[in-house]
Amino acid sequence: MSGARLGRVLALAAASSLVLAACAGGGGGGDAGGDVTSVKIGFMGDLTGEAAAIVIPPRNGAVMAVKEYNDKNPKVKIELVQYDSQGKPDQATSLVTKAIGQDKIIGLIGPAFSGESKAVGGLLEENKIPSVSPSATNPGLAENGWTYWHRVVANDSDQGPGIAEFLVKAKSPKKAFVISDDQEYSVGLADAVAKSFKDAGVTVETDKFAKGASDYSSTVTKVASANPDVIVYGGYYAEAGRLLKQLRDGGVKATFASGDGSLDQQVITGAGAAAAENAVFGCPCNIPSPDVTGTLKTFFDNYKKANNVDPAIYATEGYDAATAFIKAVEAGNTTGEKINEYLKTINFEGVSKPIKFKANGEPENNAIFVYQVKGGVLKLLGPAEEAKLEG
Amino acid sequence: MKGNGVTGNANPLRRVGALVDGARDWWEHAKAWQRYLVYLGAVVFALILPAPAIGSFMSPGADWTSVLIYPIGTYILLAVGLNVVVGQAGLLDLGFVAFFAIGGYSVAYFGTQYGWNYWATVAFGIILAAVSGVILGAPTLRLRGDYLAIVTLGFGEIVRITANNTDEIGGARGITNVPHPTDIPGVVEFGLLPAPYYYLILIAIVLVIIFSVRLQKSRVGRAWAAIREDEDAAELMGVPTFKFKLLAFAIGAMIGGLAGGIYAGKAVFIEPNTFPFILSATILAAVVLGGAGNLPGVILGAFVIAWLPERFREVNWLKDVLDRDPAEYRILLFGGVLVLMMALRPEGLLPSRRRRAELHEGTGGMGTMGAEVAGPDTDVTTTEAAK
Amino acid sequence: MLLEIKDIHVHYGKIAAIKGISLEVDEGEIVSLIGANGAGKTTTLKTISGLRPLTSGKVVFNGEDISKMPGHKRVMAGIGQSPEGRGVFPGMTVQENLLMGAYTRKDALDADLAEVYELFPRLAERKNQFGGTMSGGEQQMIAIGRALMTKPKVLLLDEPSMGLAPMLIAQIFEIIKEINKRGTTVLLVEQNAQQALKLSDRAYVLETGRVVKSAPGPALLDDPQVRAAYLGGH
Amino acid sequence: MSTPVLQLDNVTMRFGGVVALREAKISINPGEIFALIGPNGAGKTTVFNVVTGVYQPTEGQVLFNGTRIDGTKRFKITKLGIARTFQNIRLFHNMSALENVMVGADSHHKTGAIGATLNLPWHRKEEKRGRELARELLDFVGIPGRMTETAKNLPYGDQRRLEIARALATDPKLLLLDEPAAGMNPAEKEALQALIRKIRDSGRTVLLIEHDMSLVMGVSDRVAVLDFGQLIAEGLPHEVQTNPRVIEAYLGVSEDAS
Amino acid sequence: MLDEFLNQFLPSTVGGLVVGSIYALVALGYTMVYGVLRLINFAHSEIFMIGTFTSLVVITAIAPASPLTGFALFGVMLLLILLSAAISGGAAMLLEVVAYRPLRKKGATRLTALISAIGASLFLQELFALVVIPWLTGKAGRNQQSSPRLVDRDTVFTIGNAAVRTDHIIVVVAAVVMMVALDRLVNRTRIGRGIRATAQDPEAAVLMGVSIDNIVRVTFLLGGAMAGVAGALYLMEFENTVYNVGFVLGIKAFTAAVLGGIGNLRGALVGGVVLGLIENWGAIFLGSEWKDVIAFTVLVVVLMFRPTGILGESLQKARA
Repeated sequence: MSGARLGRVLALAAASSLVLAACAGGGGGGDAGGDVTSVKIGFMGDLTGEAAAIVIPPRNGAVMAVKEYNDKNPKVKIELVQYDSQGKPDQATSLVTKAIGQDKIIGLIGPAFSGESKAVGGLLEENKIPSVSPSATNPGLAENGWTYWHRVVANDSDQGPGIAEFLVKAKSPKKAFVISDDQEYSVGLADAVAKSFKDAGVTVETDKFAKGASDYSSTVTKVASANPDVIVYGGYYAEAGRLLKQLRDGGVKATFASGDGSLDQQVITGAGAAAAENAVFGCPCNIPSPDVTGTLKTFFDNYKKANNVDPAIYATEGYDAATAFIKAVEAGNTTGEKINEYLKTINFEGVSKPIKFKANGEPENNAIFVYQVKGGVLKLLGPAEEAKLEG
Repeated sequence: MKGNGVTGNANPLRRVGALVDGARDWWEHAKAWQRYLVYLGAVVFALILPAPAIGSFMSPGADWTSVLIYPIGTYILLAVGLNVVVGQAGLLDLGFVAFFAIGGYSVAYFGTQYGWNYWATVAFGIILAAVSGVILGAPTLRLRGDYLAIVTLGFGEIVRITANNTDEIGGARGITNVPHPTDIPGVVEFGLLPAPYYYLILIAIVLVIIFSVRLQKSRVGRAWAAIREDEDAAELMGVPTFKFKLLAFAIGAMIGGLAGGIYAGKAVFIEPNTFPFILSATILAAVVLGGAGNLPGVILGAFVIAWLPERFREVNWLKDVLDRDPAEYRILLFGGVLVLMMALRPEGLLPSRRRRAELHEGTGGMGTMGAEVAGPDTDVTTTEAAK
Repeated sequence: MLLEIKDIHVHYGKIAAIKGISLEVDEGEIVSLIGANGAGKTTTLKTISGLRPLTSGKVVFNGEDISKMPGHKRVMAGIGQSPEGRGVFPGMTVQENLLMGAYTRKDALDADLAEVYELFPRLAERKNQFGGTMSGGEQQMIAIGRALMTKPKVLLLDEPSMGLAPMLIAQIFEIIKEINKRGTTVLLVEQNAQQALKLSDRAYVLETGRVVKSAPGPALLDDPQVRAAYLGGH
Repeated sequence: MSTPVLQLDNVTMRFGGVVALREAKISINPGEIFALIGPNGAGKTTVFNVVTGVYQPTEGQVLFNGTRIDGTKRFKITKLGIARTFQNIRLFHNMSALENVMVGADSHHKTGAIGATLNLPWHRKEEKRGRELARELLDFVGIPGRMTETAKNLPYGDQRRLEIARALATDPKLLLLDEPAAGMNPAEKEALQALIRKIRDSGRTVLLIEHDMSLVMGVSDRVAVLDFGQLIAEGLPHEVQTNPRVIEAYLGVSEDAS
Repeated sequence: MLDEFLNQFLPSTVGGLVVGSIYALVALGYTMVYGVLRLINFAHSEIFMIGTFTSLVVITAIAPASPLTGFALFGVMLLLILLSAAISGGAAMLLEVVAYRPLRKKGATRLTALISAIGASLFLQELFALVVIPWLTGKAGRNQQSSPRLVDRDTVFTIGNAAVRTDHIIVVVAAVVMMVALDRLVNRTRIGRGIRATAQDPEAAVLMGVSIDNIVRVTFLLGGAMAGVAGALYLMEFENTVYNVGFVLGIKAFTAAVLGGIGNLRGALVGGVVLGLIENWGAIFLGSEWKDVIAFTVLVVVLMFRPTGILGESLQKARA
């Protein structure tokens, strides 16, 4: 009865809406013409979600850099707008659309993770908004042909081999066991590590577990049964800590190594100081420790003063990403397009490393730094080429 | 002990209910042109909904049109689909997200690997979802309600984990660069701007509503209602109950698959974690919160559940009071509101009259919890058997 | 008056199952409710024991208005019931079923348990068998015995003869008489009107949720209308 | 004599240790009104459940118009032409009276999801026919003008009639009525009696379970008595009524016996 | 492949038994509530989570400088178990009052109750993440919280190549003891009879003077207490917890309950252990990432061939 009627009316309306759709387009670029006294730059990442521990430090670094710049009373001030994507691609999409359309940002620091970067890269490209991520390490990001996308960290294809080659050099293992959980970052890193090991002639066995699992006994059993010389886990600190503890409890004594996602003090609290001792971490990040010198020392002190904690992972990268934008604005660029052109040519000595971008947005310098747990704390051993394992 | 007939007072929701009843009475007696006017109004409203003027209030924190596509539009589409299964046929499905995933993956996979036309991939995704609905349903639909719930939950997880661990479809990395919908020359171009997708999803919702309403008013819908009320009696009146339950599963799955296809075309990138269990639970909550079985209610429920948390991110005075981002509290609030709503208005915001009656009797097709006083339903077959 | 029901109305959803029934049961009596299926007999019993909420009216027991008292407290107050379909707990042994009857009691049970076993020697033999595996008649015995274990002042029996062989029916009615003799008031709902009326001091005839007739049992037995409707019409 | 409409051939039905039906032999002829009586729990409803496919008999077979139907799916038995009502009314309570009857009528319809969605001609035709049939049947059982009312809001007697209309909508050759008079007042019973005859006169066979003796005696052509799962008597109403075994088992132990 | 299997079989079995015992304890709560109310208490996983945090607080407060042994260990474990059981049991009772009782009184459907349960589950998780955990530990609520070591990982004995450690024995023994205790309580005591009676026939139970409200309360208390014990054992074994620790484990435990035959206490034990073992054995062949898929597939297959689970439903029908 009324259903059929409803149908006909709605079908008509639906058809007409197609026509409207054509006109209703909108949203716009972030052109800010004329005399500009202030510009907006966004920071996007997981600020309150489960992986916030990795995003808060670069956020703090970026905030610091912008504040230092604004304190100098420049002609064009920078306002840093923070977007909490919770690391979710959907969230990031609608936030970016808003950042571009309403807030009219002219550049974006972030998104922090690879998934969200994949989701919003196209949008940024379309709207000519340059982005510099302090922490997204998925290799595929550079292969999308995006010209507005950049990052200041080495990708997992560099990180994985970095870790593997370092371990081969330091431990000359015959057999390696590579473990990952089922998250994107984890799988990518583990695959890269496994491949480098194989290329170096090391036998590799692998296992994988679900992210939410807490009982790794089957993985431990596999590792124990394989009896490897080194174990590499690609993944985040929460799982790394639990895994390391259960491995050691299960009587596995081989060297344990992991990547940037696990490089956090919580891996030690999670595993227990005894189990974590001598664990090795590779990271494309440069985390200053209290004993550093020079510009890093200044950064360390300022960061600690501002945030009451030691700088942690990607803090320096966040600072450097912000600095890249600051330098562009200082040079008189106030539109996304101009800033992007400037970024193509940028070359400065960042806190973390020298900052210069390749044409595809990757950093010129893809150094991997090696850390090791010593006496219950993470210690920077130096860049992978120079670092020496202790114990 | 409060009887069924004894109603409490001083419940503000009840007054809302009375208002709704009034509107419904009007609707039932409305003339044809009056109804047309309402349809027209609804459509016009939907067409101008993305207007920035509305958006600045509805979603100050994120792009309104994008929010209208995901989560709002997508949730509505999914909720209308799940409503077929839960609201109309009375089957409890806790793994609906699986079909959403299957639709999404089929668009992403066949689009990127084989370069199929987008619309073809959507159609294929819908078929694939329907087939998986049948595959899931055939062995399990004979199970009792709660077992069905846990089995569907398991199925949802199996689909997600399998996607996560299968490299052929991208594994945990997901699939990037999913093609946008093919442009319709001269009419619409699907790029990165959200507006065309909004209208696409709007058309999909409208079509699915028509579909759903027509089914409901047909032999099929009557059969579902009969199954929900008394499965044995329905079977004895010549309703092939198993076939119709399977049909409900397949149709719900198709709508889920359609939603997945549209989603993937817009999102460009999908990964297994886009399809977590909690999404199934959320959609189910939307259906029940809105009033299972009643389409306007289900749509309202989906809208509220999709929109409220988004809106809640931007309540500035809360930011000051809490000294924290209120966005952090939105799931806490969501959970609390669910508990509260179910206690105050267990039949949902806008229940169908039939459904509300079922709930009041405690015979909503799924039986009651052992209340202090048991409901009036006695199972004839079992008591007979005991004799 | 031990039990008094005053103009009760009961609804299932919107359907009225009972439309104003009033009845009285005096201490020591056996009172029957007879009537066709669907007349409201079972609902009346369930309302008395608190399994169904009242729409209006009053249930007075021992001089106290118990209309709002929850079901389990009515048991403590002294209303015992053997429900329709017997309601034996299938997964419990006979003994456990009987002990369930004494659920609310804190006093010694042995004597009462012995009395039930004396009334139903059959149950004593099958103490440890599961309720669900017993025959219909045995289940009926459990149900009645279990209700007796609540030490009721008034015992509500819902169709105790249902599904029983004639031999057993006679036996059950004997036992009801015996129970009554030992001092328990009985309110009986029966299909088997003939037997029930013979046993009862008084009886009420129910039709579509109303009392249409009430009189001493034997008087009804001779009532032509009642005979026509419930006793086979000759 | 023509083939019996329904034939129970030594049907035994056991539940665990309980025998609900013991070697029952019943044969019902076309156009008959056949009543099944017996005390509660004697196995009458079990007969219905065996005939309609709810239970599969432990032993024996059920023949409908000469074809074996035990083991056939329930909805298929309905399609073959057997419909029933229930002892405790099992309407679709929250559907309208019209919809209830249409569910029955739908058993012979074919429209699926596609036809309904596209509103195809045959779907419209079926809907129209179903609605007309439902109207006619509501009229036939004597409750016209109650079409849009929700089933559970109907008075008890009307609900019984609605159940009959719903069953009739499946176009049964054999209609099983399970205590149709339960809960009816004398006037309603009177009308029911007429209705049952009218159904028979429309060319259907009726199998009836009933406690109300005046109804049974007034309407049935033949009566069978079940006791304790066993068929103890069968014959014309007055024969059965005077059978001493029946009186003992059902109508009450004879006066002098007590 | 066979080689690998043989090599890993015994260690996997030990691991499966340990995690299976924890599944089983959590499953008891689901199965009891289901038996009495026919309700999937979705928030039961959060009751387990509360148990882990209670234990975390206790262990942190005791803060053993080194792992304990002997009587000290026994005493502390007992304290841990009792406190966690008490707090979790109390929380479960509170949950019932807030989230389910109002619905029960209105005669709402189980679907409504399920939504309320999902709401309560989310609410409790977030409440802990945002308020309770920061308040208890002073750390960010969404992070892993680690506990000091209570029990040394000493190998007590070995079977083939499988080392059975002190902590394994504690988990399995404690779980079995708790289950035997619960089984006795339900089968031998008055209150247990009340629970079984309510599960089998609520109306008849009321006629025996059983207060359904009371029984429901006790059911939640007992189920919650078992989840609390599971929480204590979990924390002792895995030494960390997080606000959403219950989510995956809860689904597994419910699966175990259904697998064993929901409503059946011994079924929960069987289901939990079977699930733990099959998961771990399957992981040898397929890899640990397929554990959950294995678990759910086993569930579907079992239900297809035995719709009432391995031992069948039982608080209602035949005895446990």
